[in-house]
Amino acid sequence: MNSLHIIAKAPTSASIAELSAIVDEGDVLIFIEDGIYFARTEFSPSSAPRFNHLECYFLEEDLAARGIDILEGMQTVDTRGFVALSARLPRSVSWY
Amino acid sequence: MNSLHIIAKAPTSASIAELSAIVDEGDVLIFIEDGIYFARTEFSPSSAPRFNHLECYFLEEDLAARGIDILEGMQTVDTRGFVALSARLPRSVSWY
Amino acid sequence: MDNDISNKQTISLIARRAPYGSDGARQTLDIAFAAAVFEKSLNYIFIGDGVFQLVAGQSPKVISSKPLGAALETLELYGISEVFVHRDSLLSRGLTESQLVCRAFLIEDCALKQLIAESTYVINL
Amino acid sequence: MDNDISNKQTISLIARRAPYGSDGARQTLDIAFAAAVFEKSLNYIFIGDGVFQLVAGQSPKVISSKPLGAALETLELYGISEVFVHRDSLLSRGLTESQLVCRAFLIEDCALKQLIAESTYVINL
Amino acid sequence: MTSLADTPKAPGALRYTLLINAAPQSSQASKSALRFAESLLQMGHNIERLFFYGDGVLNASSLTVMPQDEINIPAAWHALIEANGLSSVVCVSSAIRRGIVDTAEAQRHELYATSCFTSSEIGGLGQLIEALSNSDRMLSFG
Amino acid sequence: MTSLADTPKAPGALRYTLLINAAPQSSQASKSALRFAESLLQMGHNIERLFFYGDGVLNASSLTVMPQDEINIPAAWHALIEANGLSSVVCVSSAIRRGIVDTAEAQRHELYATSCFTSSEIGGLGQLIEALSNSDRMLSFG
Repeated sequence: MNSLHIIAKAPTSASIAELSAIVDEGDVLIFIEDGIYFARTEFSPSSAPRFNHLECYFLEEDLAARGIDILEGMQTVDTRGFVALSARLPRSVSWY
Repeated sequence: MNSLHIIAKAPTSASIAELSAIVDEGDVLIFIEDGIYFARTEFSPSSAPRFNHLECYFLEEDLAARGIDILEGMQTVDTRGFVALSARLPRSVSWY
Repeated sequence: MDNDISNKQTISLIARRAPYGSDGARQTLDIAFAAAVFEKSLNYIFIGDGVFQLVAGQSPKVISSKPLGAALETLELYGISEVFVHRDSLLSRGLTESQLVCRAFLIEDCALKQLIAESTYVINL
Repeated sequence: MDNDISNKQTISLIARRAPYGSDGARQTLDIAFAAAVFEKSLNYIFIGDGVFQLVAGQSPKVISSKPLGAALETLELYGISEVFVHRDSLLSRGLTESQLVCRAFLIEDCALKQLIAESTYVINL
Repeated sequence: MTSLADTPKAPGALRYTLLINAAPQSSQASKSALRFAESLLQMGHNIERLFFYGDGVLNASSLTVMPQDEINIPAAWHALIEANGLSSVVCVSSAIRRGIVDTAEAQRHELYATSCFTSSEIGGLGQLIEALSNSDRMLSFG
Repeated sequence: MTSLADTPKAPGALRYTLLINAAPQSSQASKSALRFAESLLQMGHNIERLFFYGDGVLNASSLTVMPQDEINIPAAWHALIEANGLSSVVCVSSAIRRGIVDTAEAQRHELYATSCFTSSEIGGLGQLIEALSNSDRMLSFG
């Protein structure tokens, strides 16, 4: 059964090596708080994409707070959508 | 005039990119707290050395606490030695 | 009954912080002990800098901290035997199995993903 | 006199945390304002994730936080004009100078090292 | 332990345990958790228990004072807990180490002040494990 | 402001300001700072001021309770400050947000408890800047 990964820290501080070791095919990722800066690295065309073959969401409130735009093809949810994701997936893994 | 850099976080969490941008030739580095794990990466023979051309010290109390041995050629100081370094260099930059 | 439900649940603890520098390692250990008292099925997974928690020969008295390695040595006494160490994390830090304070299963990414997929809850402080 | 001494001192503030996620960005800003009141000579250096503090169009009301970008816009009113942005940090995050809330000098590593070397104190929260 | 049958359950509603692991001022996590909890309840889910751990115990500090234009997170938690009759537990060993004490703890340790909102109970990690036994989901914020 | 001449100075002795930016339980930084401060004084240097900022204000919490076999860091700071007559300032805006209040702040905000050791003064960031003017070195721990 797949997991919802909640990534709350910027790409520079979250340990990407550990994330890669644990995130599985079919898992869902939601980027919240400083995690939304992943929109500027992992998913940007210039850098090697790591998670964009997975179902990924960016939390709208945190994007707006930081003035960060998403690139074409990125999906967003608000907090209610976040709740819905947590209900859909049988478990969550928080990264902070 | 050179600086004393006090590195208190593990190589995985301290942003090495920023450290490199700021550490200057002739600067002195002291690794304390989780910073002493730099003894296992930056300075180990297998990885590319980044700072071992500089004057570097590992805090003895923090090495002992963590059961981490230093490699040949590494220098250590105790807290009094740390104080002496801070007095010798005109300024310090803390990394945490 | 509740007991049936409890017993069906498995909690995976991901220990990925170095000891002493922050409180995270100790917090995870305390949850492990509490879960053991409630006879929960438990996976204790050491990964990333968390593998440093298991290094033998820690003497944190000099920094006024309580020894973590010594506490981890006693896990088996509390019935916690599902202790896993992420092999890549260990090797990339220049450590070997013989330097660890307790017995642990060395695992690769695929086995790790499997453990997570079979867990009811994952606590990753 | 003290005033002479104060005026000879230069404080460099290194802002390297993203805004909102943690308290660091705000703490550094508050020190900048306090130093300005005391007419200290100040270098305000944005580097690493700290460059995100300067991004225009922040609306943190939705997350119950006070706007940081708007506060940084007012630095010049407080007489803080020595604002520096580490060029590599900006570019590697896909940002350009035109997206910033205030005027800032783009600097390379060598100029940055020079600023630090000429500082009396460096505050790097 | 509370029997499962005791918890009211709307169709499709799930029971959540939320673990809050960061201080309100130092990290955005408390605010995220608070907004998540509010949305959960609005959407008809149940909160089995809020568990405040580590620096998270500062979310129960009744001595917190905020400037007028900033949200007082501990007061907001207190209001949410009271309005919805939630179970909220503050980990005792984290709490006393951080100066969060209720009347009982203050008396035990001969302190002359209390600093914990009465809407939260000071308790042990067993209450986290117990809550997990009775939950469908656990999310942590830190 | 204190005149420089007021500070006693041994030959080679320097005046230090220490900025403490982390909570005692959550990070090792407070312990490092405390050991550093003790060594400084033993070696004949002077401490111009301790300044507790951000989560560091929890180092002044008088309500902290530790198990018998663990060090009570706020109590250790309190003892060091009293024994050496040090100047210790807790940043007011960090403090009230984290429930660290002295008698004056408690009265101002109608709280019924105080939580700050009397050996520290609750003050503003100006007192950090002032201390820097009178110091030779500043080290921060967080």
